[in-house]
Amino acid sequence: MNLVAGLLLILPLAMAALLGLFGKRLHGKTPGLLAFGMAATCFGLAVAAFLHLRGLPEEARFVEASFWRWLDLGSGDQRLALDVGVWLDPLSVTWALFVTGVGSLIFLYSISYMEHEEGAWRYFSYLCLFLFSMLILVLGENLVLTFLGWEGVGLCSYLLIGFDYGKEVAARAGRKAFVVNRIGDVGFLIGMFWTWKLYGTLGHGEMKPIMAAVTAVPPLLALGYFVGACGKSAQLPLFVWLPDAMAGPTPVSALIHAATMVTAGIYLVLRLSPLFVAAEWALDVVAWTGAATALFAGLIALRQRDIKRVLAYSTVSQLGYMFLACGLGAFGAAAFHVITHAFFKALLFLGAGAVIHALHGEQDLWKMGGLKHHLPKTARAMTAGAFALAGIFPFAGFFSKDEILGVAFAQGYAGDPSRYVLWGMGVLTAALTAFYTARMMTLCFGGTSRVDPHLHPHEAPAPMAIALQVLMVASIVGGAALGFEALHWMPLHHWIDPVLAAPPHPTHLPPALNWGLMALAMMIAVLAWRIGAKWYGGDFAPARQAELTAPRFAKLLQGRFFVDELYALLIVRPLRFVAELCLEFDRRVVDGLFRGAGSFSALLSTTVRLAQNGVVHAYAFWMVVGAVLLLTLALA
Amino acid sequence: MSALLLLPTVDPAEPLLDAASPLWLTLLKSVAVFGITMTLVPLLVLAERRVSAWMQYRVGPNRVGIGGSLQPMADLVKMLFKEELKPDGVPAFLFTAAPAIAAITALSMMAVVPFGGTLEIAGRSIPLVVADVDIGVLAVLALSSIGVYGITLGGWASNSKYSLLGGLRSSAQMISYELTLGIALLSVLVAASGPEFGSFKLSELIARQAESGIWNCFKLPLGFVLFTIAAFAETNRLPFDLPEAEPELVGGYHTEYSSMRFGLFFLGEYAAMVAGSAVIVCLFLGGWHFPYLTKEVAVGWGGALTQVAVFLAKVLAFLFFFIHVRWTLPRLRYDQLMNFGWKWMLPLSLLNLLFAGIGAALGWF
Amino acid sequence: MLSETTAFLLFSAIALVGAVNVVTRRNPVHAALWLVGAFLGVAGLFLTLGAGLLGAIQVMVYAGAIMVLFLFVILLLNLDTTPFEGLSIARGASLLATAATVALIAFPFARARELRAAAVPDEPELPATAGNIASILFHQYALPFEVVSLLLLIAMVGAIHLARRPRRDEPT
Amino acid sequence: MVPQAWYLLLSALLFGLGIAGFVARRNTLVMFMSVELMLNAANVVFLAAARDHVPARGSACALFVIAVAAAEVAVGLALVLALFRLRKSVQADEVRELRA
Repeated sequence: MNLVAGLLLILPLAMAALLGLFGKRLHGKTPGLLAFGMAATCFGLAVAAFLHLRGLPEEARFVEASFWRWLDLGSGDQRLALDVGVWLDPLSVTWALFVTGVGSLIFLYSISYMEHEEGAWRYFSYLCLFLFSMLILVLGENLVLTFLGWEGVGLCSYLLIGFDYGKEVAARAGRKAFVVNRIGDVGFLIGMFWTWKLYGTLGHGEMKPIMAAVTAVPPLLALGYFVGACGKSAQLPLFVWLPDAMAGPTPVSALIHAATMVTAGIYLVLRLSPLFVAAEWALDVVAWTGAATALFAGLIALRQRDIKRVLAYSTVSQLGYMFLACGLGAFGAAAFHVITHAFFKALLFLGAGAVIHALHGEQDLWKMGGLKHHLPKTARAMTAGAFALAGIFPFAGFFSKDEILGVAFAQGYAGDPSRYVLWGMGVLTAALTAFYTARMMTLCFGGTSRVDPHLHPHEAPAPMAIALQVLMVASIVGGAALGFEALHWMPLHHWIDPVLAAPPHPTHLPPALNWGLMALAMMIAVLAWRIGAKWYGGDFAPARQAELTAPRFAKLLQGRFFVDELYALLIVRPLRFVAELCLEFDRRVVDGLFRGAGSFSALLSTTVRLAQNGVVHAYAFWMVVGAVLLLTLALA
Repeated sequence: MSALLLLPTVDPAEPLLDAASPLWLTLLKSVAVFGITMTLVPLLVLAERRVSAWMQYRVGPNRVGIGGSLQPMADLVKMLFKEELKPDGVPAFLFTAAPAIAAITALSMMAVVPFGGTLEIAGRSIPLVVADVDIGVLAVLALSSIGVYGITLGGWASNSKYSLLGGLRSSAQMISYELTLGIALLSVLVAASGPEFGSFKLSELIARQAESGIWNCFKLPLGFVLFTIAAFAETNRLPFDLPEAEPELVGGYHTEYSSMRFGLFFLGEYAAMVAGSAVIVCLFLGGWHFPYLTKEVAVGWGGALTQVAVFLAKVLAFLFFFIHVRWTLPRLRYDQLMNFGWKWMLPLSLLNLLFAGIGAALGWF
Repeated sequence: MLSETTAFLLFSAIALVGAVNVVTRRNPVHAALWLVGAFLGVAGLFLTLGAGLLGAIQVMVYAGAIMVLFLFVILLLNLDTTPFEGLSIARGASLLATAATVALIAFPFARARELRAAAVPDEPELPATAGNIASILFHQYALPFEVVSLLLLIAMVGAIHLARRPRRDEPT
Repeated sequence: MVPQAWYLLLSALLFGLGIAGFVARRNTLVMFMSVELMLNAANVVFLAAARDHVPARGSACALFVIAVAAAEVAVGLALVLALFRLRKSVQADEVRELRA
């Protein structure tokens, strides 16, 4: 198992180095094929690890493999000893599975997608490096390794967003992602320092019993991690980077900004769920933040014209669902939603990618329409993904989303009225989701074509299509296969729940109420979908007119609540002012000091140089003067 | 240290000269040595002229005295009565001092040369040497190196380019050949001392040759040859008389000299020859030693006088060799002189020193 | 014959007079000759101090070789007597500094009470005979001795290179 | 017995004369001579200081000094020759190529 775990980490890194160093000499599809082969191998290894763990009794389902001692600082109570190693348990293996699984599909898709791009080798090298970082994040034996991976995926995200660094938008978006993530990282670091201070360890293996026994945790400690998670998983108020990150190549959006990296925040919360449970009101913060984000992003998604932005806000919104689940203590449900979301959101992104590919880079929904005739396969696959996203039975999203809403309602039913509000927000978000999904799909595939007549859209080539088909199947059956709470069919929960904290609140509803709620949610979703499809189907003009002559609230939505502008006003401008002050200080005072030192020594040397006048007698004279001084000193 | 280390512990009160010999005795010996040398010089001048005549198959001076025996006297008288010419604008003191330096240093060298062994008389043992100083050989070298000043300064003080060139040549030649001279001398000291340090005293060096009965010229033939050649160069004798080369420099350093100032240069040159021969005899030819003339045989006045006679005979023989060479070999060109000195003499003398060192270490001598 | 005090006074007078004239004579030949005189005086001092070997070497090396070389160079360059350059402020300052140096060096000597009286000398452990000096040179100071030999070699090479007349085809 | 201090004072004087010559004279040859004078003064100190202790050692040190002086003279005179070849003069103040 050590070998499997080690290979799981080494392969991507080696491939990244290989492609990064020698990729330039590889041509055509070679780098992509190599990378895909590696990713598929990694998936196989992850499956092997999964099967191995499955074969173990439930309480012994973990593998700790240390490769070498990394750090050994301090001594006694102050000692911090870290190994470079791997921690395999159901949680990390689950993540590794879908990361490598979805990852390999996206690698496969990328082969075709990037075929004609300049510097595809660089892209695949970054992608491999990303896979490595993600696996380190998930499998790392301790929190510091997790943090290493955390930063690694951040770096790769930055590199990939800015892959087309010639475009200023891309470069700016990469920078923005990097900077916003830093804010979250500070929270993560604070949480880590505090954890070490309290428990003296950061290793997952050592923290397992400690966390099992812990009863009270400073809420701020948990919130520190949560801030980190917010940054990585694009929650309020740190979500602004994710929509902009769509400047990267579409497969990157699918892989990093929908399926895998953004779930790292969820992973962190799940990994440390006992701490969150023990820090009472921290969970509430998580829940409310999640719900607010879900609603907020859902609203924004209503009026986006860029297909990828719609998906991006939808991602933020769905991540909000996951955090809502975490906040409710339904950690298993959160994991469930992460997985189903990975399937259908990757599918949607890849589908959008296929559309964009077919339209030669066109991303504006208003310039699409009627594409189901040109791209029937893509339309079919994306429809499956859209239904899953909208939470329509029996697509994957339905099961996971419904479980979350059920938990919220159950807690309200159990006597906490505020949970009804959360439930309401969730249901509202679900309705919005169905609506904007329908809008997107209709604008894209339905109605009459508004496509530039010079373009001749065509189906995506085989690798892309294969990836789409596989993900379509997963989006359809993935939910039902992994769990249906109402029927007590919960294989994922059985697998993963033992390593998560037990929910602090009741999560079960009476079956009748459960079925009723399910039907209600279903109805709302279908209704919202119908409205959306109706509204935007058929003649396009009224809808466009409505959006263009929007009342104030819709303007707000179009402007994405002007969060970026708000940030610019509140944070960026003051910071810029301070920075300019600092710059002036640096120029005038600091540089002045250094330049002054330089010119002073130059002046000094110019002066002293006069002494070297080439006249031997002057030298002799000064020598004698020196002798006099020395002798005086010696005699004094 | 070696038991042969006869250098006495320095008595700070009387550090300079041998305390055993009272002043009057030293004076007496000085007069004797001076007399001998001053006798030898005119003889040498006469011999030179006669031998050269003989070698060139001509008669030579034969009018003054019997067979020209008083010719040197006549020359002397002539010199004394000639006008003392002094060129314009010369530094008077140096112009006068230069020949004196040449003559004095040459004569002084004789002071450390032992003419014989020790004379045991009236309960007093008198070494037959004016000053048997510890640093004997070194004193010879030192004096010979001072001697060059006479010629160099004479050349410079004459305010004449021929003279100046002569002086220059002289100084360069001296420095070049003094190296060989010194290193050849070192080989003698090494060979004489054996594994332990011996002595700088000439008398001691002679005593060692006498003890072993084998003269140093047989032990160190190469050293002997080198030393002799270097001594020729040091005394400005043909084939090394470039400082006064008549065809090129008229008379070299003594072009501007006349009368007794010239006479002093003349005297100095011949005295240097005598001293050089004496030193060579002491170093390489056993000094006063002669087979069967052992310490037991040579006692009292008779023995001492015999030793002196033997010594003088050797010196005269060597002087004859000097003269013979002069009239045999052509003069070197200046570059030949330098090449020969630096490229042949010096390496060979080093080789000789190496040989002497190895020999001394292995006890060959 | 010659008491030590007399010898000291005589030789130091020679050395000092020689040295003064070295510094003051304008004609370099005269300066060189006075320097020879000073060296001879110092050699005499060495003899007075009981270091006969060194005295002889002093005469041989300094008077016999080094100064001849000097004289050779002076004659070769045929240097004229330079006119007196006059006393500039710089020269005055230099000489003042020199005087200060001498005073500072001499001061402790003159002040040291135990030095002024003739101290009863220890029995000298190793008299300065050639044998003792050689033994010290080749045992205790063997390494410096070798270093000095190297130094001489280097100096020789350097001197040859510097004084060599550059060939026609090479830049000066 | 001449006190050691006398020798030391004498050497100080000789040394001072050497410095004076070095700083005051402009003829490089005379400057070299002055250096020789200083070296000799140092030798006097060596011998005088060693007289009452280990005279042989003082002599050995003085020998080193003499060797160094010989090396210095060889190089120095070669320099003077080279200088003269360039400048037709040996006056130190006419050579200022080394100025910064």
